[in-house]
Amino acid sequence: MANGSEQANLGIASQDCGIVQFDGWDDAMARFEADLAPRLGGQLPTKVGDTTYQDGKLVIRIAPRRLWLLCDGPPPAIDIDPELGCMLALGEGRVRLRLSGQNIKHVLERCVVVDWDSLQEGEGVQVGFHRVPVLLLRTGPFECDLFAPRSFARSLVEWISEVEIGCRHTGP
Amino acid sequence: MYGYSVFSILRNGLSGQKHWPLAWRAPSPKSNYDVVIVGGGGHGLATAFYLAENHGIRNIAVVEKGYIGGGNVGRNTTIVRSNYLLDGNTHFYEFSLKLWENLSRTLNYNVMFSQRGQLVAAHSPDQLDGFSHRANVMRLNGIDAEVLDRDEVRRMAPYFDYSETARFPIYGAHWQSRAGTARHDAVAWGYARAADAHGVDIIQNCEVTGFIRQGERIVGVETTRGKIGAGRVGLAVAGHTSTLGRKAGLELPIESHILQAFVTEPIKPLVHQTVAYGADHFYVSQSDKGGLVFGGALDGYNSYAQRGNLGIVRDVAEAAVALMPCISRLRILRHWGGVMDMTPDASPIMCPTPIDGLYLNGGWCYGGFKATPASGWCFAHTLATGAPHPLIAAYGLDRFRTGRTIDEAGIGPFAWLQ
Amino acid sequence: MLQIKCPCCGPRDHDEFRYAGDASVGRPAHTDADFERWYRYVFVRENPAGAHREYWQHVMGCRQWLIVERNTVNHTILSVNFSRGTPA
Amino acid sequence: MRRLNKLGRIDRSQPIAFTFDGKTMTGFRGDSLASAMLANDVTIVGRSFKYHRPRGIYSAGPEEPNALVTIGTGGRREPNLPATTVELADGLVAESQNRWPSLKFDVQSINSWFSPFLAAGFYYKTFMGPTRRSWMFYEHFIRKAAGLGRAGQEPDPDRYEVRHLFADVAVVGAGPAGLAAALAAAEAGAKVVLVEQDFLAGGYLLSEPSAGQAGAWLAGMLARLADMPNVSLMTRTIAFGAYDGNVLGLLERHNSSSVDPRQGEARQTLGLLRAKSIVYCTGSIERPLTFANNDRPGIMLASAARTYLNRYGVLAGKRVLVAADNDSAYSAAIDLAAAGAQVTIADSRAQPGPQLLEQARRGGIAVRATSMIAKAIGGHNVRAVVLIEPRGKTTLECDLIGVSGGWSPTVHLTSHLGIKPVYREDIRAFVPGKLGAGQFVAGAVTGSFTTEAAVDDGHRAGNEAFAFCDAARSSQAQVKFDLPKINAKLGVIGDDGNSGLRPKPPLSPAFSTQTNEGVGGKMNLAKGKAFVDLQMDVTVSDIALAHQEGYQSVEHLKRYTTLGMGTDQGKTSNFYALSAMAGLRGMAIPDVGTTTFRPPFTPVAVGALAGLSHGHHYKPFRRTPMHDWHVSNDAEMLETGLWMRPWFYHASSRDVNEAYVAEMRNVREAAGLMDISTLGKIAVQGPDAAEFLDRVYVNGFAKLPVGRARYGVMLRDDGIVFDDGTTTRVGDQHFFMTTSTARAADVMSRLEFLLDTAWPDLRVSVSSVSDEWAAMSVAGPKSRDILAAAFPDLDVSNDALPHMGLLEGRYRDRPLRIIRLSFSGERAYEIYAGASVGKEAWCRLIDAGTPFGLKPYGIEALGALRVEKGHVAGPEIDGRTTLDDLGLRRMAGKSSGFVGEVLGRRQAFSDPERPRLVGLRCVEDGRRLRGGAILFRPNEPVQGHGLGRITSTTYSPTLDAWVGLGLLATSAAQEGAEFIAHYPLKGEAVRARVVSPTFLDPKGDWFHG
Repeated sequence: MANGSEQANLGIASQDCGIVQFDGWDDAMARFEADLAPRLGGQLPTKVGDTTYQDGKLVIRIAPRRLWLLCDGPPPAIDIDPELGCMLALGEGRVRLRLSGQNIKHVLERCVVVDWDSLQEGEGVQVGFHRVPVLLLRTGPFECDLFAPRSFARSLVEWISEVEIGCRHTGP
Repeated sequence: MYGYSVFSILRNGLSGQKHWPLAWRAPSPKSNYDVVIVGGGGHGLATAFYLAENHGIRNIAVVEKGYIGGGNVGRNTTIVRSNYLLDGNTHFYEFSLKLWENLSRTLNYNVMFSQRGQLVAAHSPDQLDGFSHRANVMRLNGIDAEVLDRDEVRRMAPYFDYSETARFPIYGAHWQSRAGTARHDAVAWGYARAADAHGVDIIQNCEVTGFIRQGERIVGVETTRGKIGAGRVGLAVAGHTSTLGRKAGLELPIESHILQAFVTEPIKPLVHQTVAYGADHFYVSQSDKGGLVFGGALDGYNSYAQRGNLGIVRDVAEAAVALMPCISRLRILRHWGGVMDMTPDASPIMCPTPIDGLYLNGGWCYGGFKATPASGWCFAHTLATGAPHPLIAAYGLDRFRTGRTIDEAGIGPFAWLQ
Repeated sequence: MLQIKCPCCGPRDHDEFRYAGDASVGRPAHTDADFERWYRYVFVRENPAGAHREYWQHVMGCRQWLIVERNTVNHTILSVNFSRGTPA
Repeated sequence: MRRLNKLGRIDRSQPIAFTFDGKTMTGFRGDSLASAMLANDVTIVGRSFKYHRPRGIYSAGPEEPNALVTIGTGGRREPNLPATTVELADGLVAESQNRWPSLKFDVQSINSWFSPFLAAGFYYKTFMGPTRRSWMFYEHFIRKAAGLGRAGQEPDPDRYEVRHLFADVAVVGAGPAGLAAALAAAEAGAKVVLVEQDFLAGGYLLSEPSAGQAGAWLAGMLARLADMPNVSLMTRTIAFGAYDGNVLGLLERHNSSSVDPRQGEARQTLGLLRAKSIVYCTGSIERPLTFANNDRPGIMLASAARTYLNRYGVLAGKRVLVAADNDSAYSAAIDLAAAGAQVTIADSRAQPGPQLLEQARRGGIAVRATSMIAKAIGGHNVRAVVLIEPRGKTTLECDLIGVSGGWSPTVHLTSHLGIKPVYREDIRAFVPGKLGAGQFVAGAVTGSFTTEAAVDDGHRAGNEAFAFCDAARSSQAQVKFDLPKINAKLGVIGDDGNSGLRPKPPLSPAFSTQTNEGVGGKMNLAKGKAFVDLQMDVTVSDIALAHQEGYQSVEHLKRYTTLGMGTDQGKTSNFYALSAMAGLRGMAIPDVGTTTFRPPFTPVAVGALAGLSHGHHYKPFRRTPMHDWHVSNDAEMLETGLWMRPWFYHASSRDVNEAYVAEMRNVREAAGLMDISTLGKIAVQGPDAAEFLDRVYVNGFAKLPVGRARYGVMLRDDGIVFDDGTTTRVGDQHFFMTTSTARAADVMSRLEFLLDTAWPDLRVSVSSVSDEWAAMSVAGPKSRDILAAAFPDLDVSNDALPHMGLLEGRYRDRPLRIIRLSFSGERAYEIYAGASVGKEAWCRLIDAGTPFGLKPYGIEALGALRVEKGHVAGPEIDGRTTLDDLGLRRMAGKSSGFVGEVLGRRQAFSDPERPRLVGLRCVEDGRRLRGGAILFRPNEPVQGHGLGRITSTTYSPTLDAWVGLGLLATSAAQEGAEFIAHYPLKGEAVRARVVSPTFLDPKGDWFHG
């Protein structure tokens, strides 16, 4: 039980994040994935929301035929055979909000419809946050990254801060 | 008809209420009527009344599967207005409003039509321009309309959020002073009683299960209480038009959707007009009993369930507090849902159908209550003469083929877009 | 809240989805110039009180268009499939 | 004082001060407001809704119809709270309601004198004349008289939150059944949320003597549950509604220890609990009895009297009459007698069981069989009671009447999803119908009223609920555990050997045994009102009148008499009303039906449902990358959709009308810079991208060369114009589409729809890139110079970057696209820079452009510039206009196959009366055009919808004239024709001439050069 505000704080850091999106064509998925996998470190995540982390490359499956490569630095140059799929750089449109703190569950349950207890570390979930689509990636027992559209990011941070005020009273 | 008046109240008060007769009889269906109206809601009952009153047709049955007034006439937020923009709607709704203004006395039943005015807030200069356009059209068609500035709105509704933190600031409002509210159940009961007095048979717990045909023509209905022959059959079963239409062989451009309504605990007078938010779906008035009655958007998916979901409840509550922060502490007593016929252009369908002997009144979307008197009036005309009343000329079923749709909101097909 | 079990995101509140109505009406081919078929596709609705095939898009999630079979009387969801690969 | 110095679950060491109607009183920690008021001898708590009769405390729970009070002061006032559910807190301020000037003397109690004329539905029968607006006059007074509490107009100062919860098994109600169900499911391994409306768990066990076996069992269960990490017990939490998908709406109350929440603390939190399965253990509610003056203070449910005694140590009366038709009330009588009251039982049954009688005798209680109350006597508190018995009438003095008409299972939540409750003749009560998948019931709600049965039932339901949500684990191990046993000694032993909660079925329907006021028109036995719905002041004779007038369906009855419409939703009145109507109609109760139970179970504050989503948090703001620049450069910001956009800049003028003209003029004379980041942007990629665009746009894109842009129009399937924008081919298989700000999300979703459902064979990927790019437009004769100065590395010459050309580059190591497009008619460029460096790019253009006269402009000027150029936008693309209407038909030159083509040729679309786009020019000096004006021919009668309307206008500094776009009947829209633009709101009628909508530079030399 946290007692008061000093313990019950939540860290929010905001940073840019490179994202490269890969889309495969419906009728060429097997070849597309076989082609792409080695270049993204080996295995590709199979289920939507799953991630792989290999060779410093974090890959998450965003949709059945869509993968995102998340990278802190400049994205690697990867060419896709147009017969198999396409790629698109999405590094500018989203802000990566890193949330951490003992209170994270209590903050999140006031932000998103996500069962934090059953979300594994390294698992991502795309969900509405104040009617804005975000990607929530659990990165630790008390940490997650929220990928939020840049135009909404400030409002969402304000919301998180507002929610966090209340959490100081209830504690985790 | 046993007259209702202050004198009859005094007389009954002194004699243990024993003189009050049945408000309407409970007859068994006859084998044949000149007109059978399917659906004992506001529209069906009003149609029966005006058929008798205006056209002298007395041999009428209204058949209702449950109890009269159990559909949308008894589930709505009771707002009556005539602020329509498009030709085809404007005069129809204004005619309806004029009938409302005399309705209690027409029916000798107090429907409590209260012309407290309707205020629709505008939250941008563009929206205010749109309201001005609408008000201009209304005025040019002889309907009262005004556009208010922010200060005028503030005098009228001091409880709106005029603060710096209001998410959607108030720029002004559309105002129709003759708009108002009515006691919804009383409308159904008043029409029923008045129709009954003209000899109309109101037959409850009588569900139509099919139609009787003679060649191509429909000549009656099959019901859970037996077959009933009819010179003409009028359908007025909004919410379930598709289901009955299908039994008759009609293919219709209608989806059924849920619209929720809410009522708070009764409080002393707070909201003196009917009020609508311009930035989202929220409209409210205060009933004479004191409860705030309000509503919002459709639940958003086809449904016949007569109950709504929590998502819209929250949306409506959010909009309510955003517009009038003092509503926050008031508590919701009940929320419920009605089944709406939604048409591709959100305007009603009222016309003779391609099937001989069958007439359709439906597709009222979420605007049926205010239309009740005019709908009954015009549908009665249509049933009596076989041809649409001029005021409903635009409400034909063929308009989707021809492109003469009446899309006030400009959203296009279908209800889930609205 | 309806709980729609997205085939790739799991059960979610329906307000994460965008609704698009009846999925049983077949869309005419884009080159089809037949008025009647387009009229029926755009306007005519079966609107059943009972099982209803309908389109939902998971806009807050994977953005896939789904075909949901749902009872319109009691809101029970009978099946959820990707629109892609589901026979009409 | 009625407070005893023993008994109860209150902490006598912690006194709590509160006030009622200004009088300071003291209660204890663990009190409800009602128990504390009773302890302080408060008998009258409020005045009734219609007749203003004095009312006291009737129950000890959320079913309370009478004891409604207003809590708090100022913005924190909350009217209509049942004192029985308010937890006592330090400094709590309570006020009685619906009385003036005082509770003891209330002017409107005169209504009682007029009551013969105020029967059900009287208002439908009068107030109709003399004029048609008379109702408005009467209504004024009726409204003032109606309503209970008063609401403030100030904003609610308190905070509410909404949170999302998950459980394997949710259990509603922490009585014996709920506790057992929770433990069973938790022992099996489920994540359990156990919800209890009270501030203590235990349900009816709390009303048992606390020192007894019930207390021990309860303590044991709570200790076990507290040790389990997978169990969350939420007290002070009401499950107010059951919704589809096994979602429960919960309302948590927080302010237990203090009246006002601390800074930042939520007063209430709405919980949305998504459970795999739910066990409803919602218990039952005791039914009242109906007799004359059955509403007098001092009359309460027998179980409530017992609760006040055993839970709160308050003996509510010293001379008590318990009237009942069942066994359960005996336990109340016995406990009250044991606490020192003189108790008489009036049992309507002829032969109460011998064991019951023996128990009563041992408790020193007189039992009168075949005895019913005819009438209560007393005004502000009951003083005596008149009983009718076979021997005749008897009057007994008493100061408390405990009534029990049996028990109604609390079926509300189980009915919320449209599952009709089912009537069981054997217990004369409704029980839940067959529930949907994953929903279970246990305990008294099922109609089995013994504590042991509740525990066993809860255990079973808990296991079943777990099995449902986790079939795999459940089949492996049906966990056995030793549920603490609760034996049959609890409460009073009835003759069947079961514990005391079981009501014996009444001998005949409740209404006929206990109704002395006219059923079927037979009045009399006793004068005085017999209430069915205490809160709404509905009497037995109101029900009879409704029946007499034909309002006989249950719903008609409810609506005509207002029965069950109060804040208690008729929790104590529904059953009686139903059985009364059944009796009047000569029907069985199930044939009469039951009303629909609607959420919420108890009232929920609107603010709690809204949570934090109000004020500026109501909807999130969308901000462009340049937002802060606009704000710090004194832009007047305006909301469009959720976006914040500069409307105009105060540097141009403080007044919008002057500002936009200045900004326009600057664009035409030098150059302007506009933030257009809000445009929708979509990447369309893939081998079939061009084919795809050919289908969605009316015009062709397949032949668009790489590096070129094209304006495109999309239709809806019904042939109405959907949206417009430009699409640029940035690669052979890669297009960059822009949409209008308003339609961005709809267009995106529509494209995905077509690909997923209609044309899955097309190899096309669409992605929203709206947020990827900061977008700005430089427009004006100096725009090229400015661009060259800002990006000296790029060749922006007319040859390298012609109109509709594309130039790609890098800016600050981010992608940069410059597309030469013009909305204003000027030479203009749209610059797309990576959003993360958008503000820098903007500033760079400002810096480079200032020497050339570059100034920012807002959307007011943008709109005006496009009107001058004759470009259609939102006011024209209003969801009702076609290609022809907007003069865009020539774009659809393709052979076939675009969305909306077929229905876009519907018959009415070529009607000669159909309005189409025209330009309009004001021809009166010193006057102006206005959007929303209606167009009539000169000398034509000014009525109706006119021949058209003005959609958009602007003052044109170039032409020094007011110009506008309009939609005007095709047959009338000849260039040169004059019309009068009527604007009745301002009483204006202004002459305007039809001209080409392209007011400036018809050949396009400006933007091509």
